Amino acid sequence: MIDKRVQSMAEAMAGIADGATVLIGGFGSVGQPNALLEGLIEQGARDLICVANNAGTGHTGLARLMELGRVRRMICTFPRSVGSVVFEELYRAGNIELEIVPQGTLAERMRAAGAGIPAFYTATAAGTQLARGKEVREIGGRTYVLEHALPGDVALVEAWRADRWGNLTFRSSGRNFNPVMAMAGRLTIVQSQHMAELGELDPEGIGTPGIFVDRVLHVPCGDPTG
Amino acid sequence: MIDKRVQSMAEAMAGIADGATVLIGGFGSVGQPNALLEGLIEQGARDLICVANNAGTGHTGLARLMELGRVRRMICTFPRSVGSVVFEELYRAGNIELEIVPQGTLAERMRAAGAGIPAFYTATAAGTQLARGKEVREIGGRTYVLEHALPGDVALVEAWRADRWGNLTFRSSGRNFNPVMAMAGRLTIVQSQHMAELGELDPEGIGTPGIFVDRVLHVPCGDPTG
Amino acid sequence: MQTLSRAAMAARVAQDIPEGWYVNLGIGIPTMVADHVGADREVIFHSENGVLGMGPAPPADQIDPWLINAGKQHVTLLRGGAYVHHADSFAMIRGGHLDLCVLGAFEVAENGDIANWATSENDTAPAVGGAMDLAAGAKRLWVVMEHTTKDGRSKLARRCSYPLTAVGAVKRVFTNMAVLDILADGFHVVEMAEGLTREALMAATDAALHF
Amino acid sequence: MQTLSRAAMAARVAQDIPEGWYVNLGIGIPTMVADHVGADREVIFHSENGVLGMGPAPPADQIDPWLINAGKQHVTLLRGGAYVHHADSFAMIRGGHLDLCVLGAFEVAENGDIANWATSENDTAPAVGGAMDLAAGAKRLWVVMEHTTKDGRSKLARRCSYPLTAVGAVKRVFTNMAVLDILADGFHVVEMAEGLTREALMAATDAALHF
Repeated sequence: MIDKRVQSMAEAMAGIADGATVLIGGFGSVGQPNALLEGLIEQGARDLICVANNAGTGHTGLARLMELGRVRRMICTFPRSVGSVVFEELYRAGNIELEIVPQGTLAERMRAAGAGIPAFYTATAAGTQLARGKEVREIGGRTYVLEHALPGDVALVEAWRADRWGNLTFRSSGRNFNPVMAMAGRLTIVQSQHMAELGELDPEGIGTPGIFVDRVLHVPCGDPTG
Repeated sequence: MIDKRVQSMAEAMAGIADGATVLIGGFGSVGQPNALLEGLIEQGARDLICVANNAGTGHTGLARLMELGRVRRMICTFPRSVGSVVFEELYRAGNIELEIVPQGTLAERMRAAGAGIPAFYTATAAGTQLARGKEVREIGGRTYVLEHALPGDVALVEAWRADRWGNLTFRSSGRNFNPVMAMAGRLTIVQSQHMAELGELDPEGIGTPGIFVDRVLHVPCGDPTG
Repeated sequence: MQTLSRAAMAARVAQDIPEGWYVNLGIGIPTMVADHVGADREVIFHSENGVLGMGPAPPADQIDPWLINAGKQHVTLLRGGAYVHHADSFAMIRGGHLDLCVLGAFEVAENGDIANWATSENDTAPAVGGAMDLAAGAKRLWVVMEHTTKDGRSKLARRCSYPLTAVGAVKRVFTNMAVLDILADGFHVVEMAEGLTREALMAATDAALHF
Repeated sequence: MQTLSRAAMAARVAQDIPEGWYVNLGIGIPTMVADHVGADREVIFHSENGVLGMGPAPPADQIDPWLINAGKQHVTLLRGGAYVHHADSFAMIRGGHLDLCVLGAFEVAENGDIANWATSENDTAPAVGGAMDLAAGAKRLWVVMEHTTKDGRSKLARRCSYPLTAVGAVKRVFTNMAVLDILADGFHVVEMAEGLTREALMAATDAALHF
């Protein structure tokens, strides 16, 4: 029997290596895999490259991971959120690297990784400093930038419902980066608010098919706050 | 009030020009916009480039359009289906052009068109005769082929349910190329088995959001046959 | 001289949005535009985080904590709305499916360049979000912003001095002083705030104006 | 000498598929493989036309006319199955998410090249379908085919003579005579049909064999 459910956080985190690229779902406080981030803090992997829309807030989760000196490089679109105090301080002190990526390019680079597209052209950022050092090309009279796939060694995802095959549904704007990161992770680990029996999830409405998921931990952590 | 519903086939077909590239949904007999194809035959546009998985069967729909000499070029993955008699004869006589595209590359080229990606790299077809004349590039030690977006002037789509904003759901394997072509069409025309009131379709399970749809015609044509 | 309030600027933008358009509104004054599209027109609002058919903010007792917009504010979903993931959401943007994006800006140049994400080449940790995707991807980019900075410097410029968000993208600018189209030869004044003279507008603008 | 029937070849392939794999089966003998994966193992079958978790053919009176596989045969969906569109379906393929693809072939070469879509450079209207995507995209490509053509020519070759489907992609070949792995130095015989001699296998094979 295929059963991707794991029973403990330790089991969920097993094998995440130092130096790993970790994709972290969520947008704002919605759809963030907070429990898995706490698990990763506990697990101990360091020298990480973290990919997320923001660079953490307060002193928990991703921010805490940074504060502990475990994040070498942050790849994100918007590091300067209210409350990104840990990142700001580390960055100003030169203790963390930053790669700023336009939000759609970030999503598409991960989708490309998941879809076996090593590189693609986009008009986003053409003519701006975020295109510096990147190959550009005219196609049909417009200038495009070559962007490369961004795979993760690990993807941390929050879902609304999950079954033992790893099929996921999401809730409302909790979907955001989660399905894209699930595709792009070599090891995709999910925390799910609810568990479903196989066959309970409507096959027409599955947000992430189980083929993209490796482990599911049931974490009924309730509504996002903040 | 936004209302993408049209009341007649003539209204659905209005403005399709000679020389248009027409994307035609469906895989096998499932999800094929047969009524719209009949409408296109009636409408009269000629010198068309048609994009579909197959090259028509029997003497109706796409095959009939070809038989009438209205298709200049066929872009497809599998022209040689049982019953592709019209295409085979036209092709052998040199009366129709053929571009064979691997199925995944065809889908991705249309998805790229819909997503504003003018070109992308894929390993599919690398080292084969379908890569001839195409740019290749080594990325990370593997050889990839550069493929370009394939937009349609028109996309003909079959849906299971549709509302007045053009939101669509599909049924089972009737989904296939339809959502991808809906994204890639500059003018996307839908025949839908059923109509829904706005708000009836689950926002978590919409196969094609209305932003990709221009016109919806209610065609309760029943189950696919063959 | 009467210049427009932020609310009046938002209302002025709303006036130009016809029924049926798909529209993404940036943070700040642009977000306020939605409140000024009357019930007589159906306009479909898109948010980068995968919300299409976004409705107004809910009453405090009806907040769905799972439903936020790109500005991280609680919003609602209209009937006919849909949720998608980030790659699909930006496919809508990048693929040219949005009829309009309205952004704020630090500067807009007469060649349509826009700078709205970083105020210096050496900015510490600049934040771009979806601005570059929206500016490059939408069918039309409009900017709504104050005509001048707080210290009186023109935000309309011959060339942008700040790092660019996109090249040649802006089609129309709404300020507290005027509405201007950007054509091949630069800024064209479409209308001016009531009581404002051409001379006053020219004095406040660091670029040539066509009347 | 006893060579394997088509059903026995399919069964032999099935024997090597462990529980939990995501598998795409090509048309012909590969399709038959599913019938030989016992109820003791959960294996998830994928079909290019957007069906993940495909089950066996339904009884005639329970056919859902909307549910077909890539071979256009009526199939079923298992509990836990999902429908996706063509771009998402091929993202699974191209992105390396399928553990295995099993295809038929005209020829397989000792360097792993496969030819299975056209029998001549001048083929009229050759049909490729999803074969090239599957061959290039799946984690593993296995081929199941007769060892020789009807007129006795070896389908295992030093180099393919027909137009290629993919370069260096095949990892294992199942024929009616043998199971062979393809390693850096060519074909390695894993097992042979009962009663078949090495000499007979070598005589039927137009490539070097490692035993």
